[in-house]
Amino acid sequence: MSEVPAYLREGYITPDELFRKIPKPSEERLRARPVAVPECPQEIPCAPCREICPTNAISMPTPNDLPVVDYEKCIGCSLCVQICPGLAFFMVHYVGDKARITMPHELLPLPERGEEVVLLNRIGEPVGKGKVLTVVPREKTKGDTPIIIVEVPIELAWDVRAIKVVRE
Amino acid sequence: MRLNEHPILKFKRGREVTIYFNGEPITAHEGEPIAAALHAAGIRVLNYSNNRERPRGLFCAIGKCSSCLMVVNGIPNVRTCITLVEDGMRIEPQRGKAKLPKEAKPPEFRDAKGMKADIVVIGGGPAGLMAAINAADAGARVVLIDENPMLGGQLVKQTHKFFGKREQFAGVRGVEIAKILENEVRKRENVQVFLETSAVGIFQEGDEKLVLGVRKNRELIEFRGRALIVATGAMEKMIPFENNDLPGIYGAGAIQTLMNTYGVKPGDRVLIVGAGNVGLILAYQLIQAGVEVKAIVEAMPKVGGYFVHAAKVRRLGVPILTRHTILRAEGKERVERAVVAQLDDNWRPIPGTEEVFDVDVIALAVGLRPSIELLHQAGCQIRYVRELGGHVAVRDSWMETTVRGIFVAGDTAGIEEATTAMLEGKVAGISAALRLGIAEESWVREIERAQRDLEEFRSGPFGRHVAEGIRKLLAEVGGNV
Amino acid sequence: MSDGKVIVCRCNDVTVEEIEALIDKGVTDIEEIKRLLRIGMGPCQGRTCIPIVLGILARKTGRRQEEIPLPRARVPIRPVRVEVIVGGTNE
Amino acid sequence: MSKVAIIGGGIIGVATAYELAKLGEDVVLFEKNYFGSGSTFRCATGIRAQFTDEANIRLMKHSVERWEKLEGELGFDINFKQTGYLFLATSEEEVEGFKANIALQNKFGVPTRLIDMDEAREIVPILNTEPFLAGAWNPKDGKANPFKTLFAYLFRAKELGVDAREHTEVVGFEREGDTITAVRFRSNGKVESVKVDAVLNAANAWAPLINEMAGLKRDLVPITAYKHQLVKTEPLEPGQAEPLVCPPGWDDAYIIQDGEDGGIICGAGIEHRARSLDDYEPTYDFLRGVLRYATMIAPPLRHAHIVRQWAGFYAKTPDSNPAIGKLLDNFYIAAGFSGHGFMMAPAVAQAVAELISKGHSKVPLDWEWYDPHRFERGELRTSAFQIG
Repeated sequence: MSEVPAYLREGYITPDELFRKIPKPSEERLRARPVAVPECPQEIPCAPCREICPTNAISMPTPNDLPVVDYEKCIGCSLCVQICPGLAFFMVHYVGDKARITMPHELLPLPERGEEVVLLNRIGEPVGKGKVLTVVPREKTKGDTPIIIVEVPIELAWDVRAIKVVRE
Repeated sequence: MRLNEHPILKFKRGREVTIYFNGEPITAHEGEPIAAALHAAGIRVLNYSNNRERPRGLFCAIGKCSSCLMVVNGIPNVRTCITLVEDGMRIEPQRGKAKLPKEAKPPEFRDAKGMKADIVVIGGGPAGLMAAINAADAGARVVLIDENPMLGGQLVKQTHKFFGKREQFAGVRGVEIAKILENEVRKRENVQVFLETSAVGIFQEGDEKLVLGVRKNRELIEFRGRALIVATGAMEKMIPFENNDLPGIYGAGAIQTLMNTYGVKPGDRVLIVGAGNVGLILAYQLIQAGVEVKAIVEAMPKVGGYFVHAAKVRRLGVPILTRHTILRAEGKERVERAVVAQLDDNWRPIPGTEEVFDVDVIALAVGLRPSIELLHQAGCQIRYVRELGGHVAVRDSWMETTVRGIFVAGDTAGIEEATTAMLEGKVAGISAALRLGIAEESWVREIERAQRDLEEFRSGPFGRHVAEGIRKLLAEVGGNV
Repeated sequence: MSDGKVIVCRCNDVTVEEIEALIDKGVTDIEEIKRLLRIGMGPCQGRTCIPIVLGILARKTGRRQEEIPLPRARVPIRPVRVEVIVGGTNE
Repeated sequence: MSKVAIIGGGIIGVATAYELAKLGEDVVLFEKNYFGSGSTFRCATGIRAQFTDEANIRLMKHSVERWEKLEGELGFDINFKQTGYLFLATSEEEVEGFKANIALQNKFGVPTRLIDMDEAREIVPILNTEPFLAGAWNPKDGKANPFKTLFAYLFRAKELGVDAREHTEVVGFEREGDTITAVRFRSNGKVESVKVDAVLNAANAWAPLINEMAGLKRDLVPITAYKHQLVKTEPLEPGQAEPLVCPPGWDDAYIIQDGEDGGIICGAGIEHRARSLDDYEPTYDFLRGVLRYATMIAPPLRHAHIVRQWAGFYAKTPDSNPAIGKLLDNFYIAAGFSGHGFMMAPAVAQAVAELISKGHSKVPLDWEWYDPHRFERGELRTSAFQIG
């Protein structure tokens, strides 16, 4: 029983566990421009992220290997976030004391640009509020998945992975 | 309750009609089954069982389990999950065993309609569609039959995007893949499609095989072919627990059918049993339809499906309770509560760990088993192979079973993914055409290519398991061709 | 444990207890269990119940599932209205 | 106490095992597949005394009387119900034939009578009265559940000490002169043998193979397997077609409502010679043919759903009467029942057990009529009427 990794027991992965699998982007890189970080710790037969990446920044010798992003080659285009069937790609960008998280959002309602939304961590707990900076609807993405960019306090950069739209 | 808005799907409903439940008018839409219309109107109890008069509702939603029998226009034992509404229909719950109407004229004895082809493909899901496309391209005349009103099989209920490589439709939603494949099939003049047509039996007639087809439960059709490809998919498993037959306990596929095919909300609060891919995907689909998922319980110590599917629902607040099981359902005529408990290392519930969930739906996603009934009935050798989901037909690497001329593909050959189903369908379609002497030898290369793709797909930890199961079957027929 | 509420076969309302009791009586061939309890003989033709019965049988007799043959599948594999077989439904 | 081996775990073998154990004999019973797997579990459940010759009428009258007491004696619900047999005439000649049969049956105490179609319709509410002129009706005929009956006998037999072995195939005998001294059998791949004082061949369609193993000619008792099929509907409320209803003029087609689950069983004499002794494959011509007749007999059946079609063997002798008696000093046969084994079993088992144990029997079984040596003498009986 003990060999079951925590992420498979719990159904979510902590940043610590994640960064034991893949390197964490440097502070400098995170400030330079958005960088793609896959939360895909399990070998499954899947390769669209590698196939769509315009700069070959994602390495994956066979579809059953884990995606590893070369953060220096990554230009932050978000195509991997748009295409990923597992909705497991995110982009993080540090700007001042905020972090901008790019994430898929396949639920209704889709937030509007500028709307304040509730920030959810990896187990769906509300951890604060943040502003939606960008909304790319389904029709406009390359992978049929709507994506949004949300601004969150920088200390929540590695916690917030979903949002909830709350309207009166 | 009907769904109107959905982040992925658009529901096109037919003309409004009126049906009568116990004399009360209900609005329904043309093209939807009786059970879906009743469900939308909040009616869950469809009949009272034969021997113990227990209330029963929908369970499989695809005409297989007999849990939805009702009296329609005076005719008993009608499967309301696959019988479409008609204006003015009178519907009553069935209580115990049915009585036939006393008066009737003897039906006229008429010859059945006959259809001939080189290859008859049974099942229009990913495997059957690819089999038909490839067999046709290899030169065969193909008849494709499916019991549903639309092609695509389970793909039509799948709002998520598929894995694999992009040439295998990775990153494309199941619903979209269904449309793409359907267009490919419709484009080919040497493929004839029969929808709402069930294959109910296979009889050998010399070199030919007779597939007995029933269209819309009204018309008998004799399909004759020199080869058959059986791609009839899978069936949901059931598990024993107290009150496991209460209305409101559905197979995961039934919920997907209600919600994603007919746009009917299955309920308000759901407990899902099973954290394999089906359970995890279902949870996400329920959230997309605006239904609350209270928890997913899983007897194993870990999530059985892909981690990424689990992460998707966890971050939307759904707990996944590994090492937990359902003890019982409670409720008078329908599910009102579910009682769950933790399991010890010997799979026994630990007293004192019971937890009650207030739910009106319990979804069973405890695994699938191959739908091998036709193959079994036709005399194909059947083996139990755990890695492939249960009983499967012994077959060779060209997907031919032990009955010459009968091929198998997709979940029927072993529970796996839509991606592998499509590849297997391709192999079966081409090899059937080759074995009939229709296809050119060069098509062998296409089979080899599909086999390499299958091998690659199965090289990870998930696929290795399946590959092991297939090795067991191949060992029995003594290797390759 | 639950006085007949754990249903294995929906068509004939057969419970886990009934299956276990019959196996305890020495009836261990799936074809015999099927006929005595009418498991798999209702309108669903065993689709839901047979795997559960095989599981119980394997557990109680110490056999592996691989060693227990499936009961025969019969035509038609799903119920068909008599008039359809005869020649169509126009009355 | 002598050791008796019975070969064949169908209703005849199992019931005889029980009767022999009751008489204090030490019985070992061999079934190569599962109990009932031959013809018993494939039968149409009917029990009747409406035969057309004295021997069969008298035997079946006694058998029905045994059936009436069986449930109490065996202590097991076997769903025996006297719901009658209703034969229907489609021509005047047939009505005359019915009258003659009825007279013969009445003579031996079987209460058959001629009824009109109004009465017939009261008995079978979904009956089509139009095509028929009259019915031959015996309310004492009936039906029972073959699965439960076989197991009722088996459970009691085991309690009385019968060593009943399934999945155990008899592979040979040891014989000294005209006496069988031992039976060789294979179980789990291992061959063993058991010393015996007497052997009963109750293998029905397989009986010629057993005779051959005993050193007799395979066709000494010529038995041929004919595939007979049935189609059954899903469960229905009882009371809609309880009796076996049969117009013999329509290929011996019949319907009968199952006494347990209420499904309606449809049969017909559309027979095929079995290609081999595991040819149970149902045929398409039968499916359509039988349902055509069934809906002509009871039109509301058109609205029922069928759930299965299956085949079993009529193990037929040239005159369709069974072979019952002694073949060697201690080697007996009760086989070739030609479709009547289930209904005859209570009487035949009792008679054969008494014959083996005591050398004679008080059962009214006409040993000469059923003599297994009659075929080598070229002596055939009038063909027994073969329905369910």
